[in-house]
Amino acid sequence: MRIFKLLTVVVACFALFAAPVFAAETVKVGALLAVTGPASFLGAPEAKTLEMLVEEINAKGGINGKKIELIIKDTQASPEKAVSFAKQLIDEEKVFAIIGPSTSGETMQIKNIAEAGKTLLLSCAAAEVIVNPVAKYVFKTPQMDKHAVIRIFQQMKKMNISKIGVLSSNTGFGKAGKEQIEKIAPEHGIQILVNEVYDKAATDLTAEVTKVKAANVQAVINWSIEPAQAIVIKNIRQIGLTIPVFQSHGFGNINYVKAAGAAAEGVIFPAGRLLVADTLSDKNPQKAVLVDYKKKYEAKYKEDVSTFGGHGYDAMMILAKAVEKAGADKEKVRDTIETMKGFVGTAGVFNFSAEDHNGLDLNAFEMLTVKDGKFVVYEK
Amino acid sequence: MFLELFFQYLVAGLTYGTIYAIVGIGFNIVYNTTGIINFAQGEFVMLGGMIAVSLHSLLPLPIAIAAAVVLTMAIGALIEMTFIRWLVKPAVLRMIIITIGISILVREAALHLWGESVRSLPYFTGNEISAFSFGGVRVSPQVLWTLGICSVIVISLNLFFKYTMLGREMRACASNRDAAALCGIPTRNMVTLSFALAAGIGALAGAVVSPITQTSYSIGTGLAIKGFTVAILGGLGNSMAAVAAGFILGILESFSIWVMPTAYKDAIAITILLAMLFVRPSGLFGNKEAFRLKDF
Amino acid sequence: MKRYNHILILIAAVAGVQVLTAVLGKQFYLTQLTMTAYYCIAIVGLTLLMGFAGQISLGHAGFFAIGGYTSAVLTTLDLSQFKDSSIVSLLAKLFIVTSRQDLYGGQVLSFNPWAAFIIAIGLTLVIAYIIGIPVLKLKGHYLAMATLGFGTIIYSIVLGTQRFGAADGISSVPAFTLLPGLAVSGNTEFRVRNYYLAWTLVIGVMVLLINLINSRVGRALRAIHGAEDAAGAMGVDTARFKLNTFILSAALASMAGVFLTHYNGGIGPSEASIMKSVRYVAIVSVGGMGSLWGTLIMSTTLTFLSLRGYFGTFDDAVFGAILIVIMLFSPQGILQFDVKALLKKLLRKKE
Amino acid sequence: MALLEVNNLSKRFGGLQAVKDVSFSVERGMIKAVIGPNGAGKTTLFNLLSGFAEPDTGEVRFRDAWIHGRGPHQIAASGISRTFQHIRLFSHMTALENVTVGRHVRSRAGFVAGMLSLPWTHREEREIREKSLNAMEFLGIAHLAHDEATSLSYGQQRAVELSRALAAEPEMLLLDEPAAGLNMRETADLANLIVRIRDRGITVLIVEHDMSLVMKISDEVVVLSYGEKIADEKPLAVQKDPQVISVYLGEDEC
Amino acid sequence: MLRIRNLDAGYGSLSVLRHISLHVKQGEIVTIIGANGAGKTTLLKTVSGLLRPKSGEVLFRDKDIASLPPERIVFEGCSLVPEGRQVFAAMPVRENLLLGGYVQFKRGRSSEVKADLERVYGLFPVLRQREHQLAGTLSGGEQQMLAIGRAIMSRPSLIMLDEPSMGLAPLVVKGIFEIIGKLRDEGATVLLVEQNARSALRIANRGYVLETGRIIKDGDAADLLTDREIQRAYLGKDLDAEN
Repeated sequence: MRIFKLLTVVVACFALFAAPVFAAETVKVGALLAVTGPASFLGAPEAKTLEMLVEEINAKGGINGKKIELIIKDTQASPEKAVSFAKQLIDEEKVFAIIGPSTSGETMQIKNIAEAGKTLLLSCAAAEVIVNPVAKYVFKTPQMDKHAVIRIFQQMKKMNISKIGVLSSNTGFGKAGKEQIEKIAPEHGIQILVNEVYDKAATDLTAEVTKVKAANVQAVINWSIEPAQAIVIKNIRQIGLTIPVFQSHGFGNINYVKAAGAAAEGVIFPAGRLLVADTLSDKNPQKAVLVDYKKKYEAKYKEDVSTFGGHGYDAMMILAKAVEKAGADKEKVRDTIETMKGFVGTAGVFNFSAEDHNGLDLNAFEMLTVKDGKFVVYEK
Repeated sequence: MFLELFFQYLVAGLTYGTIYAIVGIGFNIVYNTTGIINFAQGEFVMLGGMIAVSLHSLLPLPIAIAAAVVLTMAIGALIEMTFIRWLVKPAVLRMIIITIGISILVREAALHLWGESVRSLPYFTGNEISAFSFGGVRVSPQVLWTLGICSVIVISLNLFFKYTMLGREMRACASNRDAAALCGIPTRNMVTLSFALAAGIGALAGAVVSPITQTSYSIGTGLAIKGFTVAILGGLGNSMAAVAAGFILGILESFSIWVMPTAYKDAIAITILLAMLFVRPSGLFGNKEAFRLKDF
Repeated sequence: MKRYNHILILIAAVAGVQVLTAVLGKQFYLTQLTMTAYYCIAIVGLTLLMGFAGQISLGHAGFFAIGGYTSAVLTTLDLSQFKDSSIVSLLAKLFIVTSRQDLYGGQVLSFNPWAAFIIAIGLTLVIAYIIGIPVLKLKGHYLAMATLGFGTIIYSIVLGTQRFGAADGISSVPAFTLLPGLAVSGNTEFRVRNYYLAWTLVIGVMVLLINLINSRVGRALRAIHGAEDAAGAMGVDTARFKLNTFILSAALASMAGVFLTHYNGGIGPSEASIMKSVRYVAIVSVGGMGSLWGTLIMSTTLTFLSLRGYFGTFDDAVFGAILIVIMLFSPQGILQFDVKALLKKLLRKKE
Repeated sequence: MALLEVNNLSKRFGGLQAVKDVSFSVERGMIKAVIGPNGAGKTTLFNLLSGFAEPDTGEVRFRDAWIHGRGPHQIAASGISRTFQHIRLFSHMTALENVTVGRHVRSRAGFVAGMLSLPWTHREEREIREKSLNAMEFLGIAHLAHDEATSLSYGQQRAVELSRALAAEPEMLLLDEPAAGLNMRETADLANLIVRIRDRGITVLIVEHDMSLVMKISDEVVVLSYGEKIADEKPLAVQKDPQVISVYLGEDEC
Repeated sequence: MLRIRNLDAGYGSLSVLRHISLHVKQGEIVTIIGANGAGKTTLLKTVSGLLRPKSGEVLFRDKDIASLPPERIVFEGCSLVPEGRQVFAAMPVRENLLLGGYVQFKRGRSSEVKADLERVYGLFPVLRQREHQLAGTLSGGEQQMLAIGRAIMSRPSLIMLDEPSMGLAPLVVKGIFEIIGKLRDEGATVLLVEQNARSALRIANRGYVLETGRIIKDGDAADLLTDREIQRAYLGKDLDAEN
């Protein structure tokens, strides 16, 4: 009876894994992050940031004396895992709140689950659908794509650009941006002549940019969050397109600038101020927070800080602040967040309300550009 | 304008094609001596790029690439010796699964070693925005480098397999392991050698294309799938055919973008290729005669 | 009957686990076990194709996705604005299209999950038939490539189409009410019911497949696997048998896709990805190609552990390592794993 | 009317004319042999007859139906069974299971009936088993029924293959070099066996090298050379045919 | 030249050869006859290293080669023409032969390989005609010649042939045996495994009879040819008498 023996072993294994965890008086925070897999450039810095923050908070004695217990689940950016882990965190770990997921697709898959489980969800993904329609327990910390698009269009107006080409990657980020661009463009008198989606893992995009070139546009917007966006701008310049190139806030990672080298020069994009923290005037309300986070992160992990880690930072800090204020009561914390005003985070100044579970406005974005391989504020 | 566009798409297709072709060749080398489709071939490309980038911070570019190639060859040989050498007549599917396992392990090791960020070597000549212009059609110098190195690889491989004793020995192993052993050929070493060779070519490719494609721990899988497709479509065992099939796939993809939404690029290219495969089941350029004589 | 002995053990195990979790107060395990069950259906179906008909398919996630996506699209498609068109009102009369309330209180007029399920399976059958005829003429690596290509096409379509939610996939898929009081839904209060439902399906599929492999058809399939031309010479219509098996296993994958999508309340493009297909093939291999039970055990174990997230960021690495270890030391699958023989072999080598 | 009639059959592989304009017929109840030097096209001819290759031109009529261009399974269903030059048993199956596959054409349970395990399929299975065991008994290998087929000795494997072909209760049996790899003693046994098979009313067409076997049992012999038929006569006449001797037999054989 | 003592061999747990002892002297043709499944091919596989013996020793020129891999054994000068020819099907005839010369090449005598090639072409003129044809497209007889030619290319001091007549037409078989005779005349030592006992014994000096893994008889070929028991079992002399 080989099968029977094996079954016994398997069951025994399960029992072992299932050993109960007796937690002390802690605040359990779950995190669903794409630490590995195709969206690891989002999830990995987010996870690192959360670990750093929790360590710091706990070292200070926790929030109101309660330590934070952080449970990070690596979803590898696949929705079915996000679903499974979300249920696990809610039903089983009975977490206080969930931070993440990193991608919009995953967030949308578990939005209902968090809602049904009455568990706070602080998403680190960008898409507007996450908070529109508003779900009672679902918040998000990254800026609105809508606002980024508006900032870009406003800039275009200044530059007298009306005919554009749009490229976006086939990820949730790309999709969300593309939809906003399509929706908002007419209001700003912008005409989209080419609108193409490329593969997130593309290795060369000469053909795609050739299509843009053929359409005789005045500017290009590229909306993506993966490394391929560095390839896009290289290819644009290589085939001799000299028109202005706009990127999304997904460009907020100095690695992409390094990868694109000379091609990154002059790219215009909206972003949070984290990337230009050092150059901000001391009057800027965000400066202290940004510099502090940047310094700590870069000292601890010996790598450049990125805006994505910042989304994790904001989520954790908002949660911590609300818990500090309202105590470890889910409902009260939720209400506190919903009414939180003037919270200074890396992405901007958050002003939540019952209708707005993002709390950021147009001002969260600054138009940046790349000069000599560095991010600087775009001034024109 | 039409002609210019045509050639610009063609250039794009050639760029894609070279990358696919060079991976496809690696598949063929291992297949030729062992009958194994080595799905870890994409990982060799990744390792070549990653190691070269890492070494480049210490060494000049050509030396860094050479060292990366040698190191990857050693890794390839090591993988063969650890996982494959001692298996007695393994079934095809078993080998496919083992190489998939190896590819996953290598990828995960790379993730934990290098992290998730992308890197790339500098352009060999010029920089990210330089390009040669041929009557309005613009080509990045790195594309020419890649094309050139790909041709050198293909030509030297062909010469190697056709005219050197070692190449002939490797082909003999591919044709009939036992018979090769009975001719006094150390068959196991040939297999190790073929893994090292495939790894070396993959690594060289990985280093050369990295300025174009960039490289990160996860780049191998996608390339392996494309390389496998190309190797099969060309007709397994024929490196020249893999190159041709690579260009066909690249050009199909690029021209499909011209007329269709780019999101369906893969679907269109693969559909056309499958249709070709159904018409010619031995691959586009597979020698029908040799195909019949081979034992699958 | 002897052939059902293992089924009895499985039934006992399914009930036992449920009772155990209830006693221990750890019923949350049932969530992942339910999801696991659906993946098992797809994988067991693939075992029939690979282990018995001897045909590899590196595109099976494609069929899973066809099922899941078709059902998801049809049940979330809001037809309210076409309410008055004659087709929609006819469909509504036939209960193919029904009205329901969505999460935010709005009325949605969309396909009845039953109708969507039937359409999904029907579509899968048609696609599998059309694809199967040319693809199954290929052999070995060429067959692997062609099925891989099929998978790529499906993935590319899913990912590139707005209607399918592109990269985000489709969420807010409603529950699938099979019978009054029995709905496929991720809702916690239905957890135990769904667990039994899912595993009943697995058991049902196992019974059908065990019957099949012990029948004339199963014998013919094994004959095809053993020596295809000899099977042909014995009167086995090899092309038709391979095709039917392909279609059957595609339908099982598709069915799994439909159910899991309703259970999870959504589906994403990663379900259609090549890596998913590769994972299915790998599980079938390590379970032992010719063993439905081996693959069932392997897929239950691996999928469950993965869905529980036990290996954290090493999930893929552990999976890869398991593949290698089993294929190196026990190529006939986990059930044939013989520790004693292995030790003996290792010891002898040292001498 | 002859049981099998072959008219002007031709097949070309690339540059090689494997079978050229071959015609012959096989009467019901006879043993007919096809001989010829290696590469003469015997195996190709066999493959054409059993549906493994499609003829370029020419016709094959079996009983009342044209069977050229049909698939192997259709030809098998019409009542022709064959064996292979290199034994092709189904691996990982017992000898009995191998033989039961031979009953495939005489049974009908399909996917649905199989999955549902309908009662009549059990009756059918019983019958399949009985008839298969009968076939094995006829060849004297019933005691090997539960051994793994591919682990049997060479001669036993030949017997399993033959009983598999017989289990289909064919009207005609095609034997492709059945004596290859047998010693003289075993060959003699085989000769007896083929005669016994014929006596059961099964027409036999045999491709063979072993002249002693061919001459002893066959009623008529077709000689092929380079794809063409050069003789179609009684064995004794063939032995004396100067053309046959020059291309095939050699001067002093036996 | 070759001396086998108490050799046991088989596949996995299956034992095929039991306590085989035999020897081959310089310059003679020794044949091993026996029914199918008696273990003849296993014996040659074991000697040539394709199969590892379970116990016993294989001395080739007084050196124990029992544990060497096949490629080393070829270097020792012991070459096998395997059953079923096993030519490199997808390679041309000439390359097949050159690969046979690999051993010479490695011994540093690549200059002699050309001459050896000529010698093989001399023995088998048909191979010269088909020099550039893919080996797999040759007829069975031609492939057998190629396989023998390939083995000769390594300048073996002992050449082992496994069923050279299998599946060949009588006329071709005759040709093959003529060539084996020619090899002997040129001074080669031959170990021949044959189904076709009569032809084999006619050409051989001595013979061994193998039955179910054991040697049951040995002696001069001429004696074996007239041995009544052997005649009955392997030569089919009483074929007609029985019926």
